Amino acid sequence: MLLSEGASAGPQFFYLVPWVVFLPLIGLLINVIFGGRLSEKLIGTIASTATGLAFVVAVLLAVSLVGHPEGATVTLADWIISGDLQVSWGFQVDTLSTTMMLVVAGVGTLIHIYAIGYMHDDVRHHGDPSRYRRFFVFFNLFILTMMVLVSADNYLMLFVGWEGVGLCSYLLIGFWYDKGEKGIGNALAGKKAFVTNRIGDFGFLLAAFTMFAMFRTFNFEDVFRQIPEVAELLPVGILMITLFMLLGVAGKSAQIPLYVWLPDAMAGPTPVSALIHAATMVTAGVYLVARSFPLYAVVPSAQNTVALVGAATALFAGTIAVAQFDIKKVLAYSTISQLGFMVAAVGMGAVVAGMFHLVTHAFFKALLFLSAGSVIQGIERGEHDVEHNSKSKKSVKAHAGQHFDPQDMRNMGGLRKRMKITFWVYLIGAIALAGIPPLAGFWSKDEILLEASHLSPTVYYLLTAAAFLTAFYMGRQVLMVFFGESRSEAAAHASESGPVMTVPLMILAAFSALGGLLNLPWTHTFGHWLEHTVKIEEAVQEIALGEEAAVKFDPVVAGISTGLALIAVVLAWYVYDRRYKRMLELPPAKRPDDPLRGTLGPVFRLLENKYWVDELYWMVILNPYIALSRFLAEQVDWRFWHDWFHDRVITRGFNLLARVLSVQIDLGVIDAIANWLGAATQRGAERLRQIQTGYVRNYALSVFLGVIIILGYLILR
Amino acid sequence: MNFLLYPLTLVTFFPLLGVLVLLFLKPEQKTAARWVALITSLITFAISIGVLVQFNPANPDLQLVIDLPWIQMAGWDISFYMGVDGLSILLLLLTTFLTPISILSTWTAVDDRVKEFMIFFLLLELGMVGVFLAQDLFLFYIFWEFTLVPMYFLIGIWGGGRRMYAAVKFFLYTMAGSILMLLAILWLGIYGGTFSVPDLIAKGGIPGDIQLWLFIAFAAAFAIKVPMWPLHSWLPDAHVEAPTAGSVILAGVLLKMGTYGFVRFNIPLFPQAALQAAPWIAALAVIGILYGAMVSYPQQDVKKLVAYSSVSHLGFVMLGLFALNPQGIQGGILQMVNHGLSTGALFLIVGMIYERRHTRDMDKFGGLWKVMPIYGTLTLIVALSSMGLPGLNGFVGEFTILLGAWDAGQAGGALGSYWFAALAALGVILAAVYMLYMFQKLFLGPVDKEENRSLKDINWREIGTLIPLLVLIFWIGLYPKPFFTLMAPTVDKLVAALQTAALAMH
Amino acid sequence: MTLEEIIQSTFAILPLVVFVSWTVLLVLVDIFIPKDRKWLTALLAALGMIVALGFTLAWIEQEQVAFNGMIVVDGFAIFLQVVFLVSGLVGIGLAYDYLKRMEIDRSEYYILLMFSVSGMMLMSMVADLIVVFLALELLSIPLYVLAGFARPRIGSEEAALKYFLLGAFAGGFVVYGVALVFGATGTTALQGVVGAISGGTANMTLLAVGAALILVGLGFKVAVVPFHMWTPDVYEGSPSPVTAFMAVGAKAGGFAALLRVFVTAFPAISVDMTPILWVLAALTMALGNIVAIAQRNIKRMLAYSSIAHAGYILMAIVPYGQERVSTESVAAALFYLVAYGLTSFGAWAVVIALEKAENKGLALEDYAGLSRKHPMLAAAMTVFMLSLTGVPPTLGFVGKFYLFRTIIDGGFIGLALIGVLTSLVSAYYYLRVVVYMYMRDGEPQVTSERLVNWTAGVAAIATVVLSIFSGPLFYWASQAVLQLF
Amino acid sequence: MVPVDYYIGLSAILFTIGALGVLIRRNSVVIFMSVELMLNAANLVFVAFARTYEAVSGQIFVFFVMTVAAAEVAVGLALIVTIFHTKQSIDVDQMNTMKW
Amino acid sequence: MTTQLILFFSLATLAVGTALGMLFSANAVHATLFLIMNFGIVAVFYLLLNAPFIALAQVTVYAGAIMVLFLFVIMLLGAERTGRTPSSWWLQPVALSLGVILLLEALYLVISQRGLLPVGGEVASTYGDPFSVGETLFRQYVLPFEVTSILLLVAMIGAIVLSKSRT
Repeated sequence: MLLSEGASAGPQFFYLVPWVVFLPLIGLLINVIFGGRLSEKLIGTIASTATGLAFVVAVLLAVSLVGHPEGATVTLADWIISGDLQVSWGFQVDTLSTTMMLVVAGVGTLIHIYAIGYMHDDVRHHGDPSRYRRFFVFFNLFILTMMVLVSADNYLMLFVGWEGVGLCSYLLIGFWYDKGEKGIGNALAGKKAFVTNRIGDFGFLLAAFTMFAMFRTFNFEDVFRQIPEVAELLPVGILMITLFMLLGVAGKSAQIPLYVWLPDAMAGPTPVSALIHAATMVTAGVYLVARSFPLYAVVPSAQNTVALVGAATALFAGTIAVAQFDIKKVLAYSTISQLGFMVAAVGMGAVVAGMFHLVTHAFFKALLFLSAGSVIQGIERGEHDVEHNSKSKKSVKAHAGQHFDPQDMRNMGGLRKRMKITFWVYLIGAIALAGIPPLAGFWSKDEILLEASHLSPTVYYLLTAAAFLTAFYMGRQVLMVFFGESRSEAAAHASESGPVMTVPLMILAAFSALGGLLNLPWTHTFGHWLEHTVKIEEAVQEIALGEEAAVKFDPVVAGISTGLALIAVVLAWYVYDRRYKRMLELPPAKRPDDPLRGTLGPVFRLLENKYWVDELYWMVILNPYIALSRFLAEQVDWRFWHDWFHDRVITRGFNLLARVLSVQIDLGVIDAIANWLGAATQRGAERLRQIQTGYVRNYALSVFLGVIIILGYLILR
Repeated sequence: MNFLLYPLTLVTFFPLLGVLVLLFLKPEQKTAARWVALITSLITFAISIGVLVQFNPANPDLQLVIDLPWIQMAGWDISFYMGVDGLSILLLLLTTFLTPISILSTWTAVDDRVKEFMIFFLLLELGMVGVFLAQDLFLFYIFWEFTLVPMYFLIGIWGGGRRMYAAVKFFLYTMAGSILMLLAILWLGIYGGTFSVPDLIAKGGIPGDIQLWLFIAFAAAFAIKVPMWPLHSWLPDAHVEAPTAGSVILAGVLLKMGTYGFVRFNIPLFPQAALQAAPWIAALAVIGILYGAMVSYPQQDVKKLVAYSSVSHLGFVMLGLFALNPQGIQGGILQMVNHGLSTGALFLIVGMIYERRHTRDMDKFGGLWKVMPIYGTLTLIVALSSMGLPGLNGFVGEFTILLGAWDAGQAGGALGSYWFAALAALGVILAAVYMLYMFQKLFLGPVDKEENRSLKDINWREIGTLIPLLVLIFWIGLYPKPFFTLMAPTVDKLVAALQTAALAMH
Repeated sequence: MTLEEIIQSTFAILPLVVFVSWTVLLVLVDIFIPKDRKWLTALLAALGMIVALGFTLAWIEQEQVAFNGMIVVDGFAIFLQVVFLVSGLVGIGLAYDYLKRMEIDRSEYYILLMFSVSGMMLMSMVADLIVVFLALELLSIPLYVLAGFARPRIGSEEAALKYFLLGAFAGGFVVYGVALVFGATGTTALQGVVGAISGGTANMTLLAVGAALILVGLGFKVAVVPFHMWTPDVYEGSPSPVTAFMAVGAKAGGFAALLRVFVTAFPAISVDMTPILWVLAALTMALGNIVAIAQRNIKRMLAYSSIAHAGYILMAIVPYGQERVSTESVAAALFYLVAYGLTSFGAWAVVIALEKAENKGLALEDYAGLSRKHPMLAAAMTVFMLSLTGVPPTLGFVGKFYLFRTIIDGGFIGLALIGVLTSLVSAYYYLRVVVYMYMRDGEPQVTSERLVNWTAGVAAIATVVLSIFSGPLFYWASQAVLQLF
Repeated sequence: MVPVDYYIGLSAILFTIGALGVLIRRNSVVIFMSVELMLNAANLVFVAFARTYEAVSGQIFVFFVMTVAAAEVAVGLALIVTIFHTKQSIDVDQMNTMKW
Repeated sequence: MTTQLILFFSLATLAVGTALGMLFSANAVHATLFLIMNFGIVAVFYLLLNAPFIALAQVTVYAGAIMVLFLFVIMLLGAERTGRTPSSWWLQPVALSLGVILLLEALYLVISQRGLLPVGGEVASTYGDPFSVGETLFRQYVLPFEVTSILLLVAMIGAIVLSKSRT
């Protein structure tokens, strides 16, 4: 095994760590500058190579860590130096960060390669050649920022990556920025993701401020070193930090209440969903909590909160996933749910379990998304075939008339035969996700459940329920997509994707199947690997590393979870195979699109509409905000402040004053008033016509008045 | 004249040379006028680089000082006193840097009365540089008011539909503030027998209540210029109506004169008043941040959106300055530069599209990224910089400011409450809302307006105006250390003086 | 007074004597100058001014009392005489072509102008209230005639009559005031008044009333609210060069008397006078500036502007009772007079350049588009408008700076505040002129006349340059007033 | 010997009447005459105080005032005549060509 | 004493009466005649105040020459009366009431200063005679005297300018 304990000394490549950032940068720059003249394949190759090389660097770092598990920090340059705020561009090489690098670069490379094929097809279908370059530039940018995130040796640099990946997410969700609902839907989804993430970042920022106020540094090591003193002095401060940070985690890792962006993020191309919104970026929150474990370790209430948030999210998202029809949406909610598992794990302190699940999840969820992408393109190809090869023009028109959604599972079915490789890899991924032994998901999920069963019953129950749902909706999905009869023309004409896509799928399938080997309960390789980094007081460390009281494997826990998963699969088979077939006998008009719709009734609608959380947010937050800002802008600032106050009160007031005063010089006003009075009291109607002023005498009168007043002053003084 | 050979006088008055040359050009020689102005401003920039080279960052005091007696009377003296220190060096460079860029941006946009335009522009540069270098209150006031005149013309002659209204409003608003400052300056001159700022600071000892009054009088001038909420009503008008280059300079430099005034005069001259006023100013700043961001969002006119965003951004600057600690002040100064770069660039960008389509209504656009990919990408970077994305300049400034403000929120800090920083940090979210909204309205979505289909992407000249800004945007974002180094000693000295004042108060 | 004394005294006021003699001779010579060569008269008049200017400058070191204490020659007087003579020169320069253009070309213009200048010069040297009255009349009577010089244009005649009647009316107050001062102290000599006060023989109430009445009369001449109402009408109706001369020369003459009389003779009653002056100055600044906003005719606008500026200068007299400040405040007033005069002349030159017969070309609209057709003229006008507003770098700003400084030094922060606020208001209407010139399109008709252009150009350059190198002027003004005390 | 304040009182009355004449009469000649009355009132004060102080200078002042009045009359009446030629009226109330 | 006072009061009454007559007579000629009478009465006061020279000048120059000039102009222009149309009908009452206020102020001042003003005693017999006046005028007041000469010259030129017909 690669990560064997044996070697105590070995080659040291720590100095290479900046290259995990620079390599994607180079790839990106090449494509930006010369990309216009390069061919599609070359662009993709450059980008993939850059990522692949970054992976090589990560491997070298891992190799070095075998011999020098204490790791190293490589400081590249100073960044912000202001007063006692000293932040540098520093890279941390330790087992935790290297794990992340490996996952990011490894999965990333595979997805890059896959994307060469996928995006080629995309280009064919959407017809904009420059997109290809843009896609890979953004993809490399993502790897770059993600690497910054995971390799930072301080919170601020981590934040750079943190927001950077958010940016890439924004860009890639809105990649087809002129598509989506009303042509703007995708762009809106991107904006939603960014802004929601910003809310999380707001929490992160506050955490950073508090941290600086208490520790005067952002450096991981320096912060952790001071924890004991600070915890004694001001535990509330650390609680504030951790809770603020939780807000950031909720944003990035799509936890309640900020998870809403992730399902919409599926608007991006599928490789994006796989890489960013499943495997890597969304796990940044998990990484952050794992990284900040020493902080969380001293405030148990924060830990509880995190764990509960994670567990609740896991169950909540799981329920929604049951009632979705979009193939990617199901996976998206599944991702949210699985992220809940991880967050709950690291929240409880089970860092290894959480990280372990992070890694395996990266494998199988990436696999699932990519396969889904393959399915979608298969369907699209099928649709394309139907459109172009159909002899009857009429049918094409009829077909084009209604919107065809290649991602809707209700349009699929029976693909098992038409897309064999995709089917098999998908199946592996699904089993892994469902947590059925001996695939990777089982081991990692089981470890989390095991820890939960010891540490927090509530979390355990929630997660178990979520695990059950996981198996169920995955079963549902596989059955709806691959089994049964084709439910649309396109599905019937779907075809398998090319090797550039299927080969990465197969590799990922292998990892998904075997990933469990990383941290079998009996060897705990991964745990030992991480223990060099997660260094804290003994008692806590045991929990973190999953070594508590020799609990290595609990057959009861494993049995329950496996059993539930199997039941769920069977249930899914019953509902979506048996009952579905019976349903088909109904006339099409009365036929429900989902067998469960009838059974669950309003509950299904509730789930299908995601508990109307989006609508709730619109009602409670967004619409009031928009209304308020409109009110401020149009009424307060413009009408009142600008037009009324400035233009009317000040400007017009002055003009009026000027006019009144100059009229009074004429004394015409007094004249008019006097005449008016005269007219009112006497028969002065004629007099009104005779308004005429004797200027000279009025002027003299003014002088006279002045004299009288001055004399009066002198007398009365 | 030896007088003109001092580096600081040279950099201040060099544009006059260009003005002289321009005066001899015929109105028809438009291209020549453009070149003369561009070259003059470039040389001025080069001179300011020379100033930077001679500047010793480790020295907290005024450097390259020139102090010549000017008007000497019994009981008061006015001197031609210029100097540069950590507070002003960056702003000096920003000014000389943005001027050639602005001039370049007018190459095709301004075709009417080019000669006059360039004359006013160079005069404006003279005034702005003078403001940042003057160390004598009289001299400062002259430059301060002088900048009004060319800007007034730039808006009024080359502006948009309601340009006259906007120009007069700009003039009157700014003047309204500065006349109060004039009184305060006169009072100080009588009190100290001199108008030299360092001498007045050294003399100190202004009684507390009077300090507060003087502080308010100075603050009135600067707050209008900044503009701080609720004195910002002139800004949208001025920005919307001003020609592109005018907006760039207005946002990039003129507004900074206000914030600079605070840090150069209000804080060191009236430290006790500054300490007392800090929470109030910070409260206004925070309101400005949130208000500006919220009001930006529903705007239809891109320029107005950017204008209101300035209110928000300068709120950050003010918050930082009145955190009265090193991070806050340094962040504030850096953010002045950042705002100059980002908002300047945004105005350039708006100008480019306006030149093509003659509208700034966001509803008239959509999907431009497809038509103008380079333009779209550059806009995106600038927008991100403006909303404070880490790795770009805006973040460095905003983060240090907020950090400073949070620090000042601790017991014993200048602000005394964490709420300032916390609420201000909300502005970071709101910035994303309006900036992304703008980007979406302009660039994303389908190209559904026929007029937009045939738009040409930006040309090399236009790229050339943006590239220097982008370089700095990245530079400050990734390696701001040199910028902090330039100002750190001066700021530290200022903070130390404040601490002394705070001790004296208790 | 012996012959010797008379000769000595005459020598002391030689500049004035030379000037008056020149003028009287010119009256004779003019008769023999043929009609078509009246330019000679103008030239001779200008020459007379220049000669007198030369004498005046040569007399700059003089300091003596002459004619039994009727006259005092000092720096203050010399300073003002220079101002008067220069404004006289400008009055000739501006009028020369204008008179021809308006077909009112008569050589008496120059002679009357010279008499008026001599009245002003006398005014600057007064040391006796009798002479104040006489100088005032010598200054005014030619102006009455000059105001009506454009007859039979009805506006001009009306202006003359209004000016005359009201001037005589105000003159009545001056005389009565002088009479009361005489009654209170038994003398009309300024030093005698001071002596009577310090000797304790003076009746202070009567003195205060007398001083107040003198203030009214002189306030009328310099157009202080509420004695200002004639100004817009007269300024509008009179031929523009006369207006320009009135706006600067007559105003300076009135202030010369005010400053001299109050600072020399009445410091003892400053307790009574300062509040009155305070209120008058405030009212004048406020009303002048605010009402000017409503004006669409440039001559009326400038008339109100001149009222407002009278308020600013009057402000300098407010602290005249404080020994510490008054020196400087009088110097500030002198400085401000120069600043105002220079700027004002320039502005009037531009007005003259645009004026057409029959009172055309005086509306603000007639200035639209000036910057395109005559950029230099527009630029000059801009400088003047900025200077009148008090925006640096113009002399108007430096003047205000100096002025406000002394006011604040005197402790009148409220008054200074009113001063700056009203100058903000003034920006509004001054800028409107600039708006028209630069930002609106139009076809302005300009008569290009060399003397007028030169006046505008020189004034513009001087307004800017002197503001930057204002040290010597500062110095001169502050030295000039030293002997006043 | 009549006390000087009697004279002052009388002169004040005359002065006021003169000033009122300026205010309420419309005939410019009469207005002008009212001004003369004001001057006369002032002269009375001069002479009275001259008597009190036994200073001839007060009388001299009266002399000057008279001369000035004569000069003013010359100019003023010429003006009135001129304007009468133009307007066929000497009513000051009709002189309002110029207003704000 | 009493004789003088009686004389003073009767003359004063006459003076005020003639002044009021001038003020209120609608005919300008009447007004002029009233004013001439008034000037004559004032000349008597001058005599009472030991100012014979001034009194004489008052009668000859002022009442005689100047007022005749007025009369002459009025007759010449035929402008005895101005139109009857009342203008600004409020002006008269306002002006009159202001006049009353001024009068009250003045009288208050005079009364408040009673006894504070210097009391003149007997004067030298030469006081106010033409010789002493001339002596003072040409010695002490030589400059003002010269100024008046110029003033008259100016007035003359002015009058010519104003009345000379345009050529």
